[in-house]
Amino acid sequence: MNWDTLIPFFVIMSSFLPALMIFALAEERRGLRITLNLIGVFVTLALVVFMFIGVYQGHHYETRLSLLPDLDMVLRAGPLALLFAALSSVLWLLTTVYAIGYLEGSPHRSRFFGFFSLCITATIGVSFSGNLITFLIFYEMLTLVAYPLIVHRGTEEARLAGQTYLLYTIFGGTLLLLGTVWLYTLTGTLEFTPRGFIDDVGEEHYFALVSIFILLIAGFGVKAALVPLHGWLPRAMIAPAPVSALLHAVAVVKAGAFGIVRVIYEVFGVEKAALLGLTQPLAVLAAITIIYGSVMALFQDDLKRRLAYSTVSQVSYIILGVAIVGPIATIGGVVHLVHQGVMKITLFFCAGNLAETLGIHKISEMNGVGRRMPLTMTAFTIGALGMIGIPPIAGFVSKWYLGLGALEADQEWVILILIGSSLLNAGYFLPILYRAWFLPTPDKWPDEHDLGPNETSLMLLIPPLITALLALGFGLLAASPYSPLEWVKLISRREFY
Amino acid sequence: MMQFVITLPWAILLILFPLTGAIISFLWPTQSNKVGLVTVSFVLISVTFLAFSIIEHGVYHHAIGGWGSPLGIDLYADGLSLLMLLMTALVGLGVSVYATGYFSAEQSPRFWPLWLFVIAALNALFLSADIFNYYVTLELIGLAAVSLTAFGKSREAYSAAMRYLLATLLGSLLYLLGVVLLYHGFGSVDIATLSERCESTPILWAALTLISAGLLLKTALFPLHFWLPSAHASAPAPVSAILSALIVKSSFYIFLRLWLTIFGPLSEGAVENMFGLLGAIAVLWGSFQALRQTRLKLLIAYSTVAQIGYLFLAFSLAMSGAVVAWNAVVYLAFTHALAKSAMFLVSGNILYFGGHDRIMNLDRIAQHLPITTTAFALAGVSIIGLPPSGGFIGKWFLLEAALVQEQWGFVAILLIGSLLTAAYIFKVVSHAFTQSSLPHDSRPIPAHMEWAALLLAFAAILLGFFSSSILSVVGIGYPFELNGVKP
Amino acid sequence: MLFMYALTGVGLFFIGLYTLIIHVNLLRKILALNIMGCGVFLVLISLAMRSGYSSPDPVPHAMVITGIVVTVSATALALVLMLKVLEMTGKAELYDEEEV
Amino acid sequence: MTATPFNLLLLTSVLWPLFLVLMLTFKKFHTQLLYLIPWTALPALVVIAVAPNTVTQVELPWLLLGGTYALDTTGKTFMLLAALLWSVSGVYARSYFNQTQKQVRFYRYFLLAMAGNFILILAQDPLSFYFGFALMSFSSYGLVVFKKSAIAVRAGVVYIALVLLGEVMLFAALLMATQTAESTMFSVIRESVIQSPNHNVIIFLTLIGFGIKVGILGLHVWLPLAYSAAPAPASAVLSGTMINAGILGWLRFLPLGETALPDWGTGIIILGLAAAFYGVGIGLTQRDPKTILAYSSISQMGVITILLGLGILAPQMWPLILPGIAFYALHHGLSKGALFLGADLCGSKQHRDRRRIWLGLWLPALALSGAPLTSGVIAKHLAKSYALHSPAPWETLLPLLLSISAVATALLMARLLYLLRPSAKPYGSIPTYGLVWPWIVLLLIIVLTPILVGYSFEYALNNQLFASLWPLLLSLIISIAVYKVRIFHIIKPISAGDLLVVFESTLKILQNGVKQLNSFGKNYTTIQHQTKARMNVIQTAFLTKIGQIESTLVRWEFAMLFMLIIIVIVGFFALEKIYE
Repeated sequence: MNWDTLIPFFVIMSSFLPALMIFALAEERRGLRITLNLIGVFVTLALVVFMFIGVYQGHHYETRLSLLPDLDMVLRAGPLALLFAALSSVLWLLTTVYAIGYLEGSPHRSRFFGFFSLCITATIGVSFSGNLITFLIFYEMLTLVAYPLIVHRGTEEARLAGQTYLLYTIFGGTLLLLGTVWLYTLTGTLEFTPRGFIDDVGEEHYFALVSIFILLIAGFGVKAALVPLHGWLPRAMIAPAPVSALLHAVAVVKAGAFGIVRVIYEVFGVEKAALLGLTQPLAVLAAITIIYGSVMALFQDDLKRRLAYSTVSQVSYIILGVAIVGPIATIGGVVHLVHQGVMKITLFFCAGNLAETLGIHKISEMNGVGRRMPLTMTAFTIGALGMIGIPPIAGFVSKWYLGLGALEADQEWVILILIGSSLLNAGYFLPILYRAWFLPTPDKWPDEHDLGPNETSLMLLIPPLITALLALGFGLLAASPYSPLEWVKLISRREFY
Repeated sequence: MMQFVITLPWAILLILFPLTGAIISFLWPTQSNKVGLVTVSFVLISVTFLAFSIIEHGVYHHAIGGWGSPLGIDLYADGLSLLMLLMTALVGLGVSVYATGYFSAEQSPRFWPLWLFVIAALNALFLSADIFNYYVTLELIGLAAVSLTAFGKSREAYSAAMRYLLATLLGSLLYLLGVVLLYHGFGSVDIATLSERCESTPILWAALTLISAGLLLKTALFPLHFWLPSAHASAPAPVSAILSALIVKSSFYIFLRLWLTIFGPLSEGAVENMFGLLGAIAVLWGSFQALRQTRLKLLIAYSTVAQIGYLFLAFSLAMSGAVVAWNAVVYLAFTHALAKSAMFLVSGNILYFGGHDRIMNLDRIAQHLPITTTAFALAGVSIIGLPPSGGFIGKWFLLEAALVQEQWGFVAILLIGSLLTAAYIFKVVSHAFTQSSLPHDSRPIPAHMEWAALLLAFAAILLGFFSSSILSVVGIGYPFELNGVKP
Repeated sequence: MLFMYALTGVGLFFIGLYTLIIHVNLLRKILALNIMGCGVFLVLISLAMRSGYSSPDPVPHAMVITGIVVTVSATALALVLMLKVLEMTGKAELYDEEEV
Repeated sequence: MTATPFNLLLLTSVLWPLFLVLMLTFKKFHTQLLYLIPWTALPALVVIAVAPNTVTQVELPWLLLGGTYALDTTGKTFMLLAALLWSVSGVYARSYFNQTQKQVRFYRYFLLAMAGNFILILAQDPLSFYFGFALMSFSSYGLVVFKKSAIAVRAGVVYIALVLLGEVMLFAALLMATQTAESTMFSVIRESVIQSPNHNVIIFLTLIGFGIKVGILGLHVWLPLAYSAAPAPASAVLSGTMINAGILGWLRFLPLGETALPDWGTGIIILGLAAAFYGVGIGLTQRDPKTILAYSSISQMGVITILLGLGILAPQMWPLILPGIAFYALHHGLSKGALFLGADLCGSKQHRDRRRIWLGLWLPALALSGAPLTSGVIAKHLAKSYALHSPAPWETLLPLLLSISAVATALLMARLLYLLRPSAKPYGSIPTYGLVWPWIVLLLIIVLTPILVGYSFEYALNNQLFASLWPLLLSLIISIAVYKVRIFHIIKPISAGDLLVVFESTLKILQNGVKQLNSFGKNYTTIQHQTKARMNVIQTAFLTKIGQIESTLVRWEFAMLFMLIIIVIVGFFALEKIYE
């Protein structure tokens, strides 16, 4: 029996089964819950790493289950899939640790961690999906299992936020379904293939193809928070910090962006998409989103909302990268999938620490917090500077490749967008840093808790430090082998061009 | 051994078991629960074996007492009937398990005979091959169903039952008149014979008119759904589950059969399109009504109205050539049965536990019934048609059919329909996560009531993964090749 | 001649239908249903004698008998329900719950 | 990379400050570290000392996007200056701040800036340079706002705004340059920039991007504010070495010595001249010594800008000019550093101390104004010699203008010395031992520099001693005259950061715009809420309506009516079929 055909399935299960068990657990079985969770995390990680090595040596991992009479459910571990899977699972590990510390003693923890693991299942599924219908299935699953986490607090406000979230995502999902089926009626297959599978669709279907593209992009755009489909993201910030951190910095929004990458490169094929004249408008839309998100972020006083709008803007870098037709820009975009992930999760972790330790939710309350929580704020600073694009932090590398790619594709205007967004990012991040580091500390914090001898409990402190180091490392060592950048170059060689 | 077991006349047993069960439980009220459970499990077993034999030897055909048509009664089972039987058996088991906990000691002796009787009638209906038997079985089901509805014992319940009775009687009479005309016109009640003999004559079309009117009335297609919401909402939960999951399907099944074999080949689409149109309106109207409701059971009942609309939508698409839509019909019917029964059982749990089913105040309850809540959510996923679930598969086929024929109107209806469905499902679910403010008095629920609901819902989800195999089974006997029933 | 019977049957059927729709009182509705039933059976019987047969076709008789049995039981149930409704609402009519 | 001992030393000199910053995060080591940190720049000095004549490159392909580091001849001069100033001010700062906590905070930014400065000097590829530049610029923000006074904050805002502007401009320039060069090596880029279709854009962006650091006219506004706001040791390094990062940037990026770009050359020269005189002009009106020094920096940088312009104008002269610029930068850096530290030492009440310090201050002042026997005269002489060989009309114009600017500089220095005269009211901190001796060392270095570069008394005598003397004398006369006239009591000092006023007024407008945007946002949200409310009303209305309709639909007679209609329709279709 050939294990290569089973491993992707095992990866899915490695987070799915723990989730089911955790649901069954009683609230007070803390130890067992944590153990299950960590087992899941590490098995997932191990398998992903294993496949990483395998794929590097040219192995081919694929699981097929018959779903519809002539449509299979395909899980395939290509380089791109592994990139996203690795990102999600590594950050899952950190977030789990963080969440354990964060939710200490709060109600419904079994429910929380159960759905949390399910979210990872869905995300891993999304990353390994080998065809559009499989993608769709896990994408919708993600939509659903993320909902309980958003409304976790159970307040009326949370309920409304959840409603908004569902309104947007279900709508997006419907568009997606329509696009997928329509595409299927034209092509008879949905298998992701390098450089697309719509070549043999006749010219007479031009309109249909364009509509399908729009439908698919809109469907994914909802999660990727593409303006004007971004409305749910800032509201979803009602969720607990770990959720905002992992889901709204990585899993959910990235699933959308990832989908767009798949659509452009492995459904339509970037050349074909460009021929149909579809990439340029998308690039413009992404650019608008980048600027809009940053401008909105300027006006937020609530820290998490500001971060949310920053996410809106940052995620569109990925879309911009893939919409600028050209290998280098693509590298910039796809690698930002990882870079933005580590940087933004750092910021959210830190925001969570501030809220949990000092009860700080607003930026106007952050005066001098750098002296009270130096390590947290150092991590925050690294993340923020990375977002602005200051070398040697990861964000710079993405921006650099985006810029080069834009020039290579003769789209100088992109440079202006990059510059503008950098300035805007500085505009909404530097004031925070200034408050935190250079303003005097107030005599009392909004709502201070004693979380041990360190500035806050280690469970909350260590994850952001690690992610901050990752953000730094990914930039500083970008050119070294096995760095995300190098891996993305490999992807681009193998799958895109 | 296995061979011998398979060759037993399972089809007949399918009717005999529940009949005898009904009688025994009637004569031996104290043990009715046990008797009922045993019977239902026997039914399931027989279906399984029947399935085995059909998968092995193809279509099942048996003339009782060797009389054969026209005088005798024939039993006939192809893939489609098998699926319906399976549906009955599964839902039946779930509901029965639930009912053992739900009904009080003095209610259950009256419940079981009727319910087992309904099962017998349903199986007979799905197994019979002539239109007069359809009438008889339909009538039996109708009467039993009405009396079950009256279990509510409230003013609403009786009135609803009465309304239901009138509707169903009228429906069967219309149907019967149609049957009479057909028999007169073509000298047979046997479907196969009819399908060979029928041609486009006034009698045929008069019969068609009467029959479809009668069956639509019984299937409660908009705007003939007037009896359904009150009946389904005022009956006790297990009964509501039976009504919406199985009994509505029975008349739809006849309708489907007759179109596939007799009317379909002769018709030219105008009529089906009307049904499709009514279906479309039903989808929207039912969903909006469901969205409007403040009580859970009414919401679920109206959701049934909408779901019936989908069946006719698919039906019209399929009749107008998109064969893939038949898969949709099968799938929607089957998954709806499972999911909807699960939902009604959930509503029953909630009433049982908290004493009310006001959606606004569900937060007080859902927090304490995680399994029930999960059941509702899963069933909802299938009803909305979100992946991965049987409902999704159905919607997929439907959408595919509509797109292949470029029926943009239907496409729009489908999408809007699923959005509305999502809206009313999550209207309920969203209350499950809000923290309950007030405490409330409650009575504990036996675990198996919760699990019955959950398992039914889970089955609805699971269907999403086995479509290809299920559809291959349904294909046995080519029920969907018009004029293709081979007795 | 036989055809007249058939027409009468159809006539009965529609008379019944008319009453069923128009009249509010449940007893009338139930009677109307019975009349409709009779109409159908009459049609069935009268059409039993078909051209090309020397003796009447036995099958319709079998059907009619079955039908009568069904109708009787149905009527019984209907009457019981009607009484229940009468007992609950005070009048033997369908009670339409008004919007709340 | 080739791991020769020298290369390792090179890396250590860069990593050492970073390592120390890292160590600073641990409280318990603070006391020990504070003994170590003042000497952080020593490895760099050692590097200079032991540097071999052959330039060896350190390849770090895994770093960032592949980095190349080396200590080339130009780099050596800048590194020397940097190492000296960072050491001196490092030591100075140790006793400048009295509490440990302040020292730690100061050194945190100080060390980071130092590391950045070293990195950019050693960088041989634009990305590494950009990295070092960014590190230095952003961390020196901490130095600028260190005092937290309102002035410091204002200075900080202006500073960071301009830094960001520079960063993004350089980013764009880098991108374009790299894209055309298809390489990330300065040597390649310098050659290929000119081929780029938009090389003018690149040159422009580079000029402005680094010009902000250098403080070219128009973008100089931050210098006076920042220098006077920052603590003395910080100002010393800011004005002494960080400002030169801009110059070095130009030397690295611009296509110097490749092709003649007359327009650019002329433009830059004019810009430089303007700065040279403008700086002095504004500076003379000032009363705060540090501000005066800032303006003097502006004018001195103007002179260097002129030389740069010459290089662009006449590429063939570039090999000559380059070392000249380097030396000028060195000379200016050292004396400016000395002046800043010295100016800060005038805090004592004792007239004796004041007089000593004052006398000490004369040395860098004279050097800056190009007095004989100082580094200044050499720098000025070199500059003039290039000017003489520059293409027309400059060969006649420039020497004269340069001499005049020398006079101007001398006047500015005179003004400074006047303001810091022993009888004036104390300024800066009280000269303690720890503060004074590093300053003395710096003065000694200034004295030694000419000798180190082989300048001797004879040389001074037979090479136009007078030419280097007359500006001094002239300025002396003028200043005495001015002193008599007491003109400065009439002249109102122009607010430091002159042009800034204009900028800030425009900024105000911008801010108002943002405010309006903000208020619009608020209105927008309110509108949203209203529409949402309206939608809710409509929704409920709709639902109740369909509720009423439904309640009629489910009435028996209506339902029956519908049934009949259906029968009729189906029947109608049926009839159709029969009669077709």
